[in-house]
Amino acid sequence: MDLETLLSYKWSIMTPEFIILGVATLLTLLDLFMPKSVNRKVLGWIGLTGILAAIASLISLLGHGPESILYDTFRLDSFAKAFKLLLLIGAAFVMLLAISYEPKEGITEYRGEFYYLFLAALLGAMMMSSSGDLITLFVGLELLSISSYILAGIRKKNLQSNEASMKYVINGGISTAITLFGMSYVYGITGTTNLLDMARSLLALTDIQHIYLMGLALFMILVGLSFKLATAPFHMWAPDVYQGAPTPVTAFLSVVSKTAGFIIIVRIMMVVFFNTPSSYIPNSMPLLIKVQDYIAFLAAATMIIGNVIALRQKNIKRLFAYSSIAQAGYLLVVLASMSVFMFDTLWFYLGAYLFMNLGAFAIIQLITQKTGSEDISQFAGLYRRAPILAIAMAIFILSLAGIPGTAGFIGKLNIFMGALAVEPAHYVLVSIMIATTVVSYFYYFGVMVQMFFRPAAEQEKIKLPIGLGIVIGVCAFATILFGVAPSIAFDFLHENFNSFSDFFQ
Amino acid sequence: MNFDYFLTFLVFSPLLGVLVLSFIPNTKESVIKTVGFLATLPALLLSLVAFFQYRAGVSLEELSENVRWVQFADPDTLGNLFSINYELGVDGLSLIMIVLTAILSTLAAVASMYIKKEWKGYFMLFLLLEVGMLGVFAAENLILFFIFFEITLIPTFFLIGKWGYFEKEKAAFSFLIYNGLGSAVLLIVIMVLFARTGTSNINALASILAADSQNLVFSSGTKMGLLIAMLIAFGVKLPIFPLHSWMVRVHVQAPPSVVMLHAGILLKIGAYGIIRFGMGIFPEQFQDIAVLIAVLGVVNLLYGAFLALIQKDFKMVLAYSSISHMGIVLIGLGAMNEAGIQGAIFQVVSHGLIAALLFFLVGVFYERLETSNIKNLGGLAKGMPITAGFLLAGAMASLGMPGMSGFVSEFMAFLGLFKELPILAAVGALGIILTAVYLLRAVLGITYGKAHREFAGVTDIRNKEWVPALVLLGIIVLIGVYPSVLSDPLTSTIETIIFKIGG
Amino acid sequence: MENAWIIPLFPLLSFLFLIFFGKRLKGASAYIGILLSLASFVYSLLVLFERFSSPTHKAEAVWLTIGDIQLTAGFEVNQLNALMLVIVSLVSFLVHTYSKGYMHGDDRFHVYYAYLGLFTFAMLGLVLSPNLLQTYIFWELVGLGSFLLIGFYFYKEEAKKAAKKAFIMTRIGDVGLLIGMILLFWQVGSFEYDEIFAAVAAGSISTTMITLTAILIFVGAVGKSGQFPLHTWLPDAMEGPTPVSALIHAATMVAAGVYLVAALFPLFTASETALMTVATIGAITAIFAASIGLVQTDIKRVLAYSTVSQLGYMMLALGSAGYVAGVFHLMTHAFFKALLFLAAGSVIHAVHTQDIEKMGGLWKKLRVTGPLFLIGTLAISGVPLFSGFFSKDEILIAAWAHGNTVLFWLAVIAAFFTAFYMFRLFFMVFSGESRSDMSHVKESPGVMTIPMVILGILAVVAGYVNTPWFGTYLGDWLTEGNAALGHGHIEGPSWIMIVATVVSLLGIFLAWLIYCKRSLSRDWLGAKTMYNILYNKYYIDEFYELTVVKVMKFFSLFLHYIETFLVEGLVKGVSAAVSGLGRLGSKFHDGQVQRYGTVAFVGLAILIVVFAVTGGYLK
Amino acid sequence: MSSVPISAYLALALILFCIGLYGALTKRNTVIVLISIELMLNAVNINLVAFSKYGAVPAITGQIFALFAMTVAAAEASVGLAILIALYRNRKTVNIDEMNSMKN
Repeated sequence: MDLETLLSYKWSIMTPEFIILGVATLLTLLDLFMPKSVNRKVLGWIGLTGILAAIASLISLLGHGPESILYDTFRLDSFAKAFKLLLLIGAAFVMLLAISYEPKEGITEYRGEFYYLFLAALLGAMMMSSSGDLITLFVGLELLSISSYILAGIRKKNLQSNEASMKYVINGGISTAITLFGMSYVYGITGTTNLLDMARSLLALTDIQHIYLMGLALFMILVGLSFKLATAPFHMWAPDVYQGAPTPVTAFLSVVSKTAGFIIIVRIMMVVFFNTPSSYIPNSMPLLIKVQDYIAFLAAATMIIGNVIALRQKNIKRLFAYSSIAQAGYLLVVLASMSVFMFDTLWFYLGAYLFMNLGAFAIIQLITQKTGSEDISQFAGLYRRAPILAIAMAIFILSLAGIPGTAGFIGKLNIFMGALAVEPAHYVLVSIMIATTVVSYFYYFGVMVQMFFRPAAEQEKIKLPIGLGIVIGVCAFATILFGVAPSIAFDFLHENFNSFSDFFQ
Repeated sequence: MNFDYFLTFLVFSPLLGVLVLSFIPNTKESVIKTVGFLATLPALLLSLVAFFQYRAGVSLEELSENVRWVQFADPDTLGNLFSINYELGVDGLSLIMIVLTAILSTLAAVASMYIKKEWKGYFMLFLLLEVGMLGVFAAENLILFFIFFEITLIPTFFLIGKWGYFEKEKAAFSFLIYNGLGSAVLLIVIMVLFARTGTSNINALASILAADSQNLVFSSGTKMGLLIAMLIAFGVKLPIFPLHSWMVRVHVQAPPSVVMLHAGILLKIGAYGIIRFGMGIFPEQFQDIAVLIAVLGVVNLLYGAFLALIQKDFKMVLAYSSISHMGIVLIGLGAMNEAGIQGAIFQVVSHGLIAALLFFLVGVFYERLETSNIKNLGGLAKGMPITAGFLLAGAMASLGMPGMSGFVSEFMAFLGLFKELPILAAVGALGIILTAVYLLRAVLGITYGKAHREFAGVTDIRNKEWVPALVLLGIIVLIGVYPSVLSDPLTSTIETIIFKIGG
Repeated sequence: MENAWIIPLFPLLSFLFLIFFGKRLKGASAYIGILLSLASFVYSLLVLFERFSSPTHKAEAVWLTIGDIQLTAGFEVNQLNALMLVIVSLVSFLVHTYSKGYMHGDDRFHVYYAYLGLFTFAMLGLVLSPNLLQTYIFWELVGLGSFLLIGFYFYKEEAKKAAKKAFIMTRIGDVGLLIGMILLFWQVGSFEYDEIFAAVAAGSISTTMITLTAILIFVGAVGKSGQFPLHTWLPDAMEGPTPVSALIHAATMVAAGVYLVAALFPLFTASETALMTVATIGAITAIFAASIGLVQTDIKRVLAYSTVSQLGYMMLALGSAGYVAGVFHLMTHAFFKALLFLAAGSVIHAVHTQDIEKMGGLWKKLRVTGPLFLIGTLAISGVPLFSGFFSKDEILIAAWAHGNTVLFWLAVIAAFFTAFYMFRLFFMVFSGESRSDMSHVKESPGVMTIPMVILGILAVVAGYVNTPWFGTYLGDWLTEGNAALGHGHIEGPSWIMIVATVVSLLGIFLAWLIYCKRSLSRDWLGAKTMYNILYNKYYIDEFYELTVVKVMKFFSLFLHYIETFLVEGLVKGVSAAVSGLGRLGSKFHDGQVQRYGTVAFVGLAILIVVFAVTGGYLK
Repeated sequence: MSSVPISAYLALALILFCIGLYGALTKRNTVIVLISIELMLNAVNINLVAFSKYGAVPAITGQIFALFAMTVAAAEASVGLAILIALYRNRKTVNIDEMNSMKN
């Protein structure tokens, strides 16, 4: 291809990506050439401004109609816009956490890398969210993964950190291989890597063998990607990695990386497998609908495992690892039910989850990095030491537990609605979800008990770094706001993304 | 009563108190308590205004509010479906419940004088709880109802777990889990209704299901299943045997003021729900299981009574007597006729008052004697004659002494059931005897007989403590002597229910 | 008469006033009580006289609406009500007065009067009630009053037990009444007496239903009037202050049962079975209680058992369709039994003991009480010319006329017993030498004696309102204009009267031989066992203790175990299972990264295999 | 000319993949584990290339995909080894089963 074609592309729709890319490069160079004496935190703030700029440019693109460039490898549709927004906001918060992350040892000399690796990972996630081609999808995924491997082990001197990243790499590698294997079959049957072309050619699929191969591919991709979501059966790495990784990274993994995982899964599943027939009979039900029950089963398993095992956790980060496994399970319910509200529900719940979980992690980071210990008892008497913090934490926990008045509740409500509105309604799945939610009360309110009922170990007040302060404040506000006036979010959704109708075009 | 958002203001007025409290330092005990008390007054006043206006013949329609709240589906595609509105409204029944809530909240706020620590947090939660309770009765919409329902859960959890007695945390958790499960089941029901019909407005749902005689929207099995689930959900709250063990623990462990509200209002939400939604939305199905309900009622009545007979702790006696008395509610509902339903509603109100009175009195003497164990008490009438007198009066009201509210409700409930199932009713009537037996055993054990301890320096009920005791007893007697004060506002509600069940 | 409703309000006023302000005006509270009770007595008299000339008056207002049912409250003044009004208010007034002396110096004086007021209010309300529901309401309140007064000395264990027993025992009866009246309601569609009677007369109710409801209602009467087998509370109720026993457990409340049956007389007469039940229970109670009375040594208990047996008489009368006889005896009994109790009270007041073994020779000491007690004794023993004679005679005639021969002879024997134990009591208290130090003993003050004198006079003359010789005014008046109540006077063979006289005199003579002249040994009963059985009241209490109470306790315990193990256990089990699952799961997370991968792979394998098998892709 | 049927390539790839998986899940030495993962990724590459030549719809994209896969695999391996070295500095072992300081 020559220069004209290259220039003819409407690069402007990639502005957010370019901004992130640019900032990442900038940070790299700065980190390289800045004297060691200079505090690297400034890089963090630059990175943050970069993200905010990206958000701004993305918002300016909201009105922009669906468009795809580079031979349809990069597409900007409502789906991409909507979920990129989530990614960016999440990344912004994570960045703030990272800025005010002061563990005992092992971070100071790598601070710079810390920040631009976050940006790199974010870039990967963003590419995924708006890639229309298997290859870019895969590359984005790997960009995200590899950066996060390093991030998990960023505290070089810290054994747990190393171990966490090692486990992450190994499991990640396996998952990548499995995913890729599945993808290779898909490619083999369709002969193209462009998602929409695949869809078209798959519609004509009649050979039962090929269909079964597609089934295999589906499961391989599903299981491979369930690593990113940390859902059954590929969830077991999460607790160890979450525990060992630096708290901001944990937050990143549990929110941004999870979101990215859902993005890619929806992309592939909905485009490719939703258009795959499930038998040689013409216009039989889509393969995806056929395997609905399998996904439902995985969702149920995830919810049960996450919530039940969480009951026994003493380490707060492990606890939240399991809690986030459970939350991922709730999100799988959305996929399993495949109602008309699927995208809205997914988007709203991911958003709510973003706020409540990041807020919680901000507080966890604050509490744990003071003493280095991550035992739940660290929260004892928090209400006495810092009432505001305690109340904020209470808000996040209530939201995670899905108590009315919080965004979490509306999200759950929305999920139930979707799961029950379809035909046949998923009564069992919903019942399991609600039952496990009740089980989750045990450990969520266990933290409450620590904060409000138990006496504090030491009485000295906790001082709140600016970064964390912003995160906690904004998240708490948002959690309540979307709990009390969810229409804000839904109206925004309906106005800007007209129910993701341009997803398939 | 002719300005918009009357109900909204009524329901959320306690939040003003929360706002004010947040500016008061935690150390100013008396100020905090005063504010906490004052914050309950607006709701009380407004509810009373509404009540007397209604009695004066003003229609309640003009009170209802309806604001679009959240729309899940894209309005362009699905229009108004799957949208939840903020809909408040009251009829005779809910108005009475609101008045009851307001009164008991105010009195409980007075009774909160016994709270020893962290008054600020206490009253904030207390007022939040009141908002929840008021909202539950004002909600015209299942999801809104559920939201308020859950809002009552959290403050109660903290109030029990932080300000309760020795096993408070255990009690708080079992409260949370049981009610959590209950509301979970309720949520399933609500969501099924909402997801399949696209609306959660009670009246809309009622009319949809009424029109659905061919079981197109739901199969008859589904309807029955939903009703049963609903019964379980509210059965936990009420509580219906065997879902009651949490409630005993709570009644024993929670501070008196909280138990006043818990026994007085929170348990009643179960009954309210069964009447409002069970009967209101699934009349036919309800009729099919009416007998079951009545049987459950009798079981509750006798089971509670028998267990109350051998309890050593007076609080336990009262807890089981609550179970027993809720049995009467079920008996009334099971009868499915005017007398029965009216009796059930009367029982809801009257037991609310009586339980509140008795638990307050327990607070009064527990405060002074640090025990509620019948063995260690005795001869209380010597040291605290007035308290003992109130206690006796409360017991009489509770065992259905004519001239007090307890009798009217009990009488009507049985009147109703005897029409439908005389044999069962006769069995249930044994409960009346047992009630007398266990209450006298307990109350006489405490007040009469030789004093096991000297009451030197023990003051009798005094100054502020008079208020709840007198007011509650007064209302109890008022209803007992002049029941029309309750029955008139209920007429229309009951007529609608009876009309629905085609009685 | 239009505002007869005001009569109960006087005592109610006194109750409310004393309960709130009594503490301040200590002794003065007596005067309030006395005056107000006097007021209601005067008013009742007026009503009674007015009633002679004018017809029944009834007024009602809606009390409670249930759907289209309207329950009313109001009052009615017919012959029976009017008569009862006078009896109740009179005795109440006298007792109020008497108590001023008797309760003198008690530090809860005002409470006592308040309770008296409450009781009087309830009792008057009861007799004014025009419908069953209202009757039931006051019926319960009467029970409350009696409960409170029995337990007046709350610090005494016995008092506490007695009060509890009284309440629960009567409660058992009350439930019967409640069921009965509700069933009746669904038959008739109203609680109004006259509508019930109308329905009965019209025969719109099946006979079995009538019998059932009548008997259920009678159960209520049994409870209140201490009839067998629910009688055991009445003797224990003597723990209360003696004037209370006079008012409640002799004259008024215990008679309420009789009154109820009388008030519903047409219902009972409509069912022979019901009548028979009433009569039988009555007769059994009469003989049974009398036999126990023979050996009791507590002055009040003896009187209590005599009350029970006399009430049995009244039931027997009503059961034998002897409406007039029953009511008549109710009236006379009210007077002489109240007299006896007050006199006994005066004796106790003087000697500070209730054990007749310790008394004796009080005739000289108590110059006023003695003779009055004698009058009462003569009256109850049915000695000619005293009121008891005529009324008891009526009953016997009624029983005979109705053909209950067996019951008739039982009654006769009971009459003999009555005469015997009453005079045993009299002789042991007043004749002979005092068996303990009686130096301090002196006659009670006038405030106590005067009421006794009044009652004494009535105990003599009250009989003459209805005699075979001078005319049966009472009977004619009671039954006029209401055929359902039977004739004013039932004709019976004249030998009955002689028999009655003879047995009573015989009893008196025997008692005189044994306890005054001592010409016969005192343990005349020979067989010690027999004596013990009687002395221990046929071990009825013990029997109940063994059966009912024990069974209830056992059942409660049983349920208690169900609660702890089944209900609680289930919950514990579930939560244990969940946390167990958690433990299992967390064991699995053992930090071995390769296991994590393996799990994922196995999961994948399972999915693929299941998909292959179920998906139908294997051909 | 008779050419090797595609099924052969696919079988080979599958076998290779399984071997890799087996190694990744069982070997104690972390280095070997990482290499096994490489093996799995290479199996994928075989698939892709085979498909791009003999697939139902032959197309060059498969080979491009393969190139990307290789690059990524290389990156992943290097990162893995780097982390392993860091870990070795602290832990003084490359045995994967001794990396279990975190568990519940």
